Amino acid sequence: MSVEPMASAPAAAAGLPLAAGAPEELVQLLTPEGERLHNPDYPLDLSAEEIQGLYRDLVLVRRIDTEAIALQRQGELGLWASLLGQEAAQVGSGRALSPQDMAFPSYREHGVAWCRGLDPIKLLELFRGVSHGGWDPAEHNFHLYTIVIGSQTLHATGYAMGIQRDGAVADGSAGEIGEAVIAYFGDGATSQGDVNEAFIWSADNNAPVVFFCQNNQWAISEPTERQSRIPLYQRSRGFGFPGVRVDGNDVLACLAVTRSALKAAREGQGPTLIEAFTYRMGAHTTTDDPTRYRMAAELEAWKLRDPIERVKAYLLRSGAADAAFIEQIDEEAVKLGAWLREACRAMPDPSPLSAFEHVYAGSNPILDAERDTYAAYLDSFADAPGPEPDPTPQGEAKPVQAEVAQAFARGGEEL
Amino acid sequence: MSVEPMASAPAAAAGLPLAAGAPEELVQLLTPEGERLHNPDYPLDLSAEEIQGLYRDLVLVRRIDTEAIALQRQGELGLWASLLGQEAAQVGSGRALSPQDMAFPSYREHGVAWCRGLDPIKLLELFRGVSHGGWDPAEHNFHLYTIVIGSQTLHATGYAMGIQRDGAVADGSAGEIGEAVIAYFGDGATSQGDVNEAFIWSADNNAPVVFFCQNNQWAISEPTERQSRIPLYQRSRGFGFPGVRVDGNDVLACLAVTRSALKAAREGQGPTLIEAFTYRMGAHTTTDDPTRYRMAAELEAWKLRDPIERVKAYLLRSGAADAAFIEQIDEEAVKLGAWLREACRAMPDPSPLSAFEHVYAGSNPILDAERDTYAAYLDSFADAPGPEPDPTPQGEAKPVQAEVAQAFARGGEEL
Amino acid sequence: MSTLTMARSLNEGLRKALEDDPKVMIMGEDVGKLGGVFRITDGLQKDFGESRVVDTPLAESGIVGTAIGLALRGYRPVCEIQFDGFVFPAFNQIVGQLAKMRYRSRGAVGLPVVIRIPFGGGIGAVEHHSESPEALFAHTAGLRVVACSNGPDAYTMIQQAVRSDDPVIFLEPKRRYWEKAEVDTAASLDQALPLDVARTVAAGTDVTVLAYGPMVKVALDAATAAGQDGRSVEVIDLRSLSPVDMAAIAASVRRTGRCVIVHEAPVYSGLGAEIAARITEECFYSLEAPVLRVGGFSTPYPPSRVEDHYLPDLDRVLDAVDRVFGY
Amino acid sequence: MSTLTMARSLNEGLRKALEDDPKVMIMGEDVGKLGGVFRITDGLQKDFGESRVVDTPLAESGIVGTAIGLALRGYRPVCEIQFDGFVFPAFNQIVGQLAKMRYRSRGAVGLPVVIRIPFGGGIGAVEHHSESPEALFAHTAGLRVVACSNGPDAYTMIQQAVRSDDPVIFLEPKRRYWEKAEVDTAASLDQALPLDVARTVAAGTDVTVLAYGPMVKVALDAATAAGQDGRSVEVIDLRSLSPVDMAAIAASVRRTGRCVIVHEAPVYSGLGAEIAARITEECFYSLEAPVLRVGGFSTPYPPSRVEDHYLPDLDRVLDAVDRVFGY
Ligand SMILES: Cc1ncc(C[n+]2csc(CCOP(=O)(O)OP(=O)(O)O)c2C)c(N)n1
Ligand SMILES: Cc1ncc(C[n+]2csc(CCOP(=O)(O)OP(=O)(O)O)c2C)c(N)n1
Ligand SMILES: [Mg+2]
Ligand SMILES: [Mg+2]
Repeated sequence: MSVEPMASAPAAAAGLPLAAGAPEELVQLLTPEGERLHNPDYPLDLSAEEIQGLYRDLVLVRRIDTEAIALQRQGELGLWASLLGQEAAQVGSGRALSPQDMAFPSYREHGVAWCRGLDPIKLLELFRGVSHGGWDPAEHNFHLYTIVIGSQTLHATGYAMGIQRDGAVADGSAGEIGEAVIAYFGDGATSQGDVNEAFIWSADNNAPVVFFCQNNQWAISEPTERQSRIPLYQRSRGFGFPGVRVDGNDVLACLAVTRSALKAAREGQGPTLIEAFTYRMGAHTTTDDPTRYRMAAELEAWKLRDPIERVKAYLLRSGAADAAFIEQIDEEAVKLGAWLREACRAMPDPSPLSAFEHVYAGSNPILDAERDTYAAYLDSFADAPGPEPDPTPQGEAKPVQAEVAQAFARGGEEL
Repeated sequence: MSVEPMASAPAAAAGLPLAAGAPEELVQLLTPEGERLHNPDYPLDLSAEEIQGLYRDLVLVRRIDTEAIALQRQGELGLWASLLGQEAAQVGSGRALSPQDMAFPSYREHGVAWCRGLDPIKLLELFRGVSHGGWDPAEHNFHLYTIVIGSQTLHATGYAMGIQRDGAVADGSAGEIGEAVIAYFGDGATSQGDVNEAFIWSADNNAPVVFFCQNNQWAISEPTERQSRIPLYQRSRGFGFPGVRVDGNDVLACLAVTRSALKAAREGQGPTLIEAFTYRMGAHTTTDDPTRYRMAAELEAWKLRDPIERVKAYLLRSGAADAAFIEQIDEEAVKLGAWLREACRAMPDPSPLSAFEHVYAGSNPILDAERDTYAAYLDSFADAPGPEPDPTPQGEAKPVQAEVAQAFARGGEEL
Repeated sequence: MSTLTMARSLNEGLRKALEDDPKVMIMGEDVGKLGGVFRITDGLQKDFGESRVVDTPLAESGIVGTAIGLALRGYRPVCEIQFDGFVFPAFNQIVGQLAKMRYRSRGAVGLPVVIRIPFGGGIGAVEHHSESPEALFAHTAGLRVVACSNGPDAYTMIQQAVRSDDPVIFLEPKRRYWEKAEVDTAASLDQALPLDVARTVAAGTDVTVLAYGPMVKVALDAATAAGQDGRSVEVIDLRSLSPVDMAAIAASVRRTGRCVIVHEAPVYSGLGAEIAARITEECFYSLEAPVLRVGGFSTPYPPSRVEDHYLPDLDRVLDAVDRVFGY
Repeated sequence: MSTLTMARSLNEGLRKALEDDPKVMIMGEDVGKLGGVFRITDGLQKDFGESRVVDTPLAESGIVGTAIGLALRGYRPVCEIQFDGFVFPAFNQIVGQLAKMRYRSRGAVGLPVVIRIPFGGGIGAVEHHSESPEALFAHTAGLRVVACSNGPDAYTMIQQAVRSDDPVIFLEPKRRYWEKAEVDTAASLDQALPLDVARTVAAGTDVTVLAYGPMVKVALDAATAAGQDGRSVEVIDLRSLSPVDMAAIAASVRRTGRCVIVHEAPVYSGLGAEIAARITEECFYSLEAPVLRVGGFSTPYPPSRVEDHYLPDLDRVLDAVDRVFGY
């Protein structure tokens, strides 16, 4: 997949450290300044409404993120993994998906979740400790978050092998669209054996899967250089399928490049690796302290290529939208935030006995006995005086959350 | 590492299926017909004695292999993994090693073991079931056989990181040689996460390790195409270090290419992947039945490029050796075989209580109690009548071996 | 009724499963043309095609990880792990993903994946080819762990495992693969003993011997031998290791008052520990003696020339039976 | 004497180990500049350099696999696994290679590698961050498995683990990282309690409560509470999980006649099973009641909002103590 070098490629522009020896091959369709570029390999023709839609997505997912961080600070969430800075990579790729496509996220894909139509509350449930996810992947063709780094790339590949067996890869017959899978993972994940095995399986099966790597420059405190001495998009060369690096802060480029990779997959051309070159503007999670390992200057340089500002600039300058539109989206964001806050606080704690549910489809007498014994044990507190274990008022932050918050102030990151 | 295409590259010559899309880049210095080729990238200047030495190695390791197969048939060994056809890859790379270099074999590197000076009896011990290896890796800088596919590639990489920390990588100062590591593995192993992680670690550390992949075209019943759709030597491109494909049946090419990769490693230029393009002429192990999955024609085609015949032809034609020398080596081989047979049959079984030894360096009261209890239990048979468990006369095939042999006739492969 | 080896019984069971449900798949190393190193999948690729009987690249994590993805798409993969010692590269996918997906999704998705593992020793093999990792899986909630001990059970249990909506670790006693038995391939699964129910294979009154997989035969031989000394030994084939059929076990031990558990895996922190602890909790007043365990030593599996000392045999089981009467 | 958190005690212990032996190394994810997500290696890279305190690529199998290679070269690597649930990608290297190398080589090579794992729950974390995998390692011959429960032990035990010529799985109760205690960083290791010896942390006469890691504090609280009801509870901190100090355990249970074992891991096939089975074998005639076990349920670790129900607490331990007197 040839991509022509862009003089205005931001990584070059700000002279940031790329992975050692990185060429400046970076697909970009919208510069940080909001100037529209064109790339013969990735033609993209969007209506004003469509670009407005992307802008709305970007603003709203950022708002969800901001709100969640605040809720964590207030002890309403145990943790949050912020997508700040990665909105374009997630919205661009997320909007490239067709309804029939299946997405396998990592744990930071809140923007993709939004594009797939998952209720943001589901994400808060997970980070609040109410569930481990608990949504039905089939409902929005959006799989559960996977926390163990890299594991989901093999699930995505296997799912794609299922698509092949279902004859759901387009054979070119008129009107046939085909189905594809997209697997999300980070720069750090590329070092896991599982991710490399997923590359092997997908190449071996020519499976309809797109590997979407968000290179946000950091794996917690480790720079991408720790994982590879060549640009990550070149990893696929060792496995015999194409790789492409796209400006991950350019929602148009992410949309176009992901669309073309998905189309190729749906039409039986097999896997593609996309490296979305972006930046984790925030902490790794709410428990992380990036000042320990990275320079403020780096952050400043990346601020200049904010994924939202460039779209706003383009919309206004090109007249595709006016100030009123921008304002209207901001208001919508405010409403969304308020609703999220409320819904989060109102979220009931799971019942104690829910911990015993959904371990097996069939029955397990040993587990059932444990549940019954524990239920009886809990009842024994009802009549007898004495400490009812863990009497957490619904929706109130548990003491443990406080303990953790404090603990994390001293270090103790998760994910 | 550029390698010029060879018109006479055997893989091309016999029009054998290479891994899909394989270019015919194959370093070759001695054609199957025994014609000496020259390659500017891999100059090799050997004396007649040196080539005679290589010939001797090739013949003797093949004899060890033939003998071991026979011993397995007679029930003296439980199993044997034959190196037939891979002698050149192993002798060429093995002789490229300097004494200070460290080798990490898989389970088929009997030829490398020979070059390192390991007593072949040690190998028979393992396949007889007398030990799991039991030699001291430091004695000949030859690590223990590793049976779990791919695991040793990470050990090799870690060992190479140790060399770096010991300052044992040559800094160019006069006379300094430096140390390097070589890791052996097969074509099938390239699919294991561990092998790919070893590539990542070695690139990350620029570690002095050479990855020597013997692509013998088969992983038990699976052809190399099952593991990769591009030539295996190209895998390293995805990780940012050089890869080269060498004629694995050409002892001179294997020697030259491995030497140059080891030199680069010793001098701080980091890892290289070598794909030795060869063929497993025999069964996967003595328990395998290749007729179930591969064509006799393939075998015939590869017979034409036997690794030993071409050296013999070259020696005789070039006058570097005469018929008397060939005969003398054959006699030596016969003697070696006879000695092996005898030594194998004479090998005592390990004592029952040896099973409890060398689990821990320190003491473990629970294990010690188990040993003492079992010792007392065994003694109880001494005085009391009744079946002494497993009364295997030294050196005699155990019934179990027979059971297995029979079992394996019906299928039941190991390794 | 036909006389089949256990290997063949498994092969027939898998064939039946492939016939009964087009979503059933078999995947693993060398399961195709070769039919697996033990020939358990012999002929299946020829009859059901390469897309249902799949030779995979050589990586266990990839096998289980892609099987999970296929299950999410509605397939029912049966993965073959070539030997017990090679399941560990897949351990992360098994305990971190396969076992947890239903819980993670609050029941929205189940993963009907079967992991077949030829396990145990006694075949004179090299390192990593004779291990018994059942306790590691039994300790992992979300998995079902079963072991067959004979051909007829192998035939039905593998079909039941494939039909199970829970992931099943299916342990096959490789040293029994070539033992023959009468198998009724016509019998319907509905009549079969449920997958999680134990079977009493020898009735007795004096002592209960619990075994599974390769050790059932050893336990039965011990029962016969003990019978000649006038001791009536009850032998129970556990079949299901997670969960274990405590109802059957406790009922027997309450009658006999004595119990010996036999497995090849190291005794230390092995499955026998769980069963012994449970029996003691549930049958405390019935026990005439502590539950005794016979198993492997606290060592790695030894070289095959000494494995007969490591593996529980007739004499060691009889020795334990004697000791349990010594209290 | 200085007042340190357990996290700081481990940090000081590692610093001492790095000072005492130039071959000691630390490797893992984020152990460098960041000092690890729990800051256990805080400042060590700054003081000992990037070649001794190594930020690795993100793959646990690679971490342990290269540590094995470094150990073969004469180094003594201490690997940090970021959280318990992330040790499984390294499981194959740990059980297949690290645990077996000495046996495979007939004693020619040992692998002095320490694998540090922050384990257990109670910190309100997301999935995979609160598990207790000790039984899986205890069942693996060739490994030593230890767990510290307090700062002073953490300080000495981590140094003893680094000096051990056997591979050590070193379990750190993450929820106790921030608890403070007096630590004598001057004391010499030679005076310290050996790594495989248990410690009686509360003397008692009526019942023995066995615990380790995070549960020791819970057990001590229970002992205090029970004391007020006039029950004298002996609490033993096991410290070493493989091997367990049976001499100390049996001696105590023979005196008290009753025993309760507490751990966070699921009860089913957990370490408590092994200890219960052993106690019953060794102290059969002294037992007034079956050994009771208090632990996690046969479920994956639940969402943090219900973890307080899953984790044994004061009340559940007291409940078990009551029950053990009910026989
Ligand atoms: C197997 C495993 N090891 C370690 C962790 C802990 N961890 C969570 S996120 C993370 C860094 C991941 O970096 P990257 O892949 O770049 O994704 P990002 O967080 O930057 O989006 C680590 C080490 C984990 N979740 N899984
Ligand atoms: C992790 C693991 N899985 C499976 C096996 C069983 N096995 C032994 S050799 C082999 C094939 C290896 O093929 P390759 O890497 O090409 O080496 P070759 O045997 O051809 O030399 C397999 C699958 C194993 N030893 N280790
Ligand atoms: Mg990242
Ligand atoms: Mg091969």
